[in-house]
Amino acid sequence: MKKILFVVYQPPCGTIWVNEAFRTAFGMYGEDIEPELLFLNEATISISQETGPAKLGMLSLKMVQKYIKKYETKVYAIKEDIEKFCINDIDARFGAEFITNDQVAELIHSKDFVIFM
Amino acid sequence: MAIEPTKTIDERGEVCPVPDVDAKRALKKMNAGEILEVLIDYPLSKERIPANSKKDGHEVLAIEETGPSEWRILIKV
Amino acid sequence: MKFTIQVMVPPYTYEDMDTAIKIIEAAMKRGHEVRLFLFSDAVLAANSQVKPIRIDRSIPKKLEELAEQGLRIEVCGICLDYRGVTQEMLIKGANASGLPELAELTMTSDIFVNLMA
Amino acid sequence: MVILVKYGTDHAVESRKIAWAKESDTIVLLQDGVFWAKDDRIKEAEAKKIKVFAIKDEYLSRGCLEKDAKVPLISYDKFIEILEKDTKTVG
Repeated sequence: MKKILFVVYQPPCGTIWVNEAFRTAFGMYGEDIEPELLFLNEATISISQETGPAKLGMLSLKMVQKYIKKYETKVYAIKEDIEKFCINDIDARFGAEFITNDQVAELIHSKDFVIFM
Repeated sequence: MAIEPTKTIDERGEVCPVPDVDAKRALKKMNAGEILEVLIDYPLSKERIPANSKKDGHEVLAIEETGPSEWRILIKV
Repeated sequence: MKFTIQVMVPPYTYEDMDTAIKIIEAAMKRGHEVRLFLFSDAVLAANSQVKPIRIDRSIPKKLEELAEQGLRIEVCGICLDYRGVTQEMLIKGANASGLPELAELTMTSDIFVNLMA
Repeated sequence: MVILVKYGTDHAVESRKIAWAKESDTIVLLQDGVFWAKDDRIKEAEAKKIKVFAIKDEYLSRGCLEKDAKVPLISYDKFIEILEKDTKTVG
């Protein structure tokens, strides 16, 4: 079993990386790999209910939520980043666990490969 | 002779990597001799699901075009 | 050992493909089995139609040479579709595949070098 | 773990990656990441017993002088050697 953490840091509006990080993570379920995903910096706004790339005519973010549930993908967000971007309306469908910035070091070091996207 | 699948997964509307991952996961849970039917409309999966199934030691019984850009793949575990 | 290198940003615009080539060459020289996964805009590096000016390096040609020396090149198929690159346009030695193949490469890699987007 | 840093000293993600590094980790600076090799903040990583290296060609190509480097400058060959010894990566 390999443990992989995908870290996505760019916003879901205007860049493809949030969608692509999830898609890459889901692909890992065909193998004996445990993928997890961490929202960092601007990517954290993904978990706000109001955030909607579809409002700009871009690919919706909501499509990944179906698979998070289906594959039971673990998602993390950092408390300090949630506060920084003033996110008050958390979309529970991401099932995100909130960790502090200090806890990220431990999370990273528990993995075989950490992939920033 | 019509082949009777043991299990069917309908992956129409799904794109990479979902049809491939679901087919692989379904095959893992099945017993030897059982047949999986996979319905897809994502063209690249039409090539990849049979190729990867063979690699995993399964037998690809059929790849049928069931409609415009729609396929049915039958795999024997 | 088995190495996999993942690149996500476009060749020529950024340095990642050049970095990847240097890592590939150094790893192959040390006797390692090396695989390259081209994701997102990086798929353009495997387009045989790319025509740099004469004084510049040809990244697709270089990849073709490395493939002849044993480099395995997998290219994200959906990413090719999004950029109008057909399978026929790919350089020799590059395969249009996708995230299930990336998962296989990840699973079978001793070392995964990701060049973050 | 081997942590790759490819963006410069103002990049928000790279400074966090460096801060999350732990004792016995190795940081390899490449591309614009080589600017960290001249930055005093990289000394904090070394104080935490983190090994830091910069790719020599990329450092010199950006007009940086060898005498200003606060960390050892290495070749790609040496970089592969580092990966052979510590196969867990952050990139």
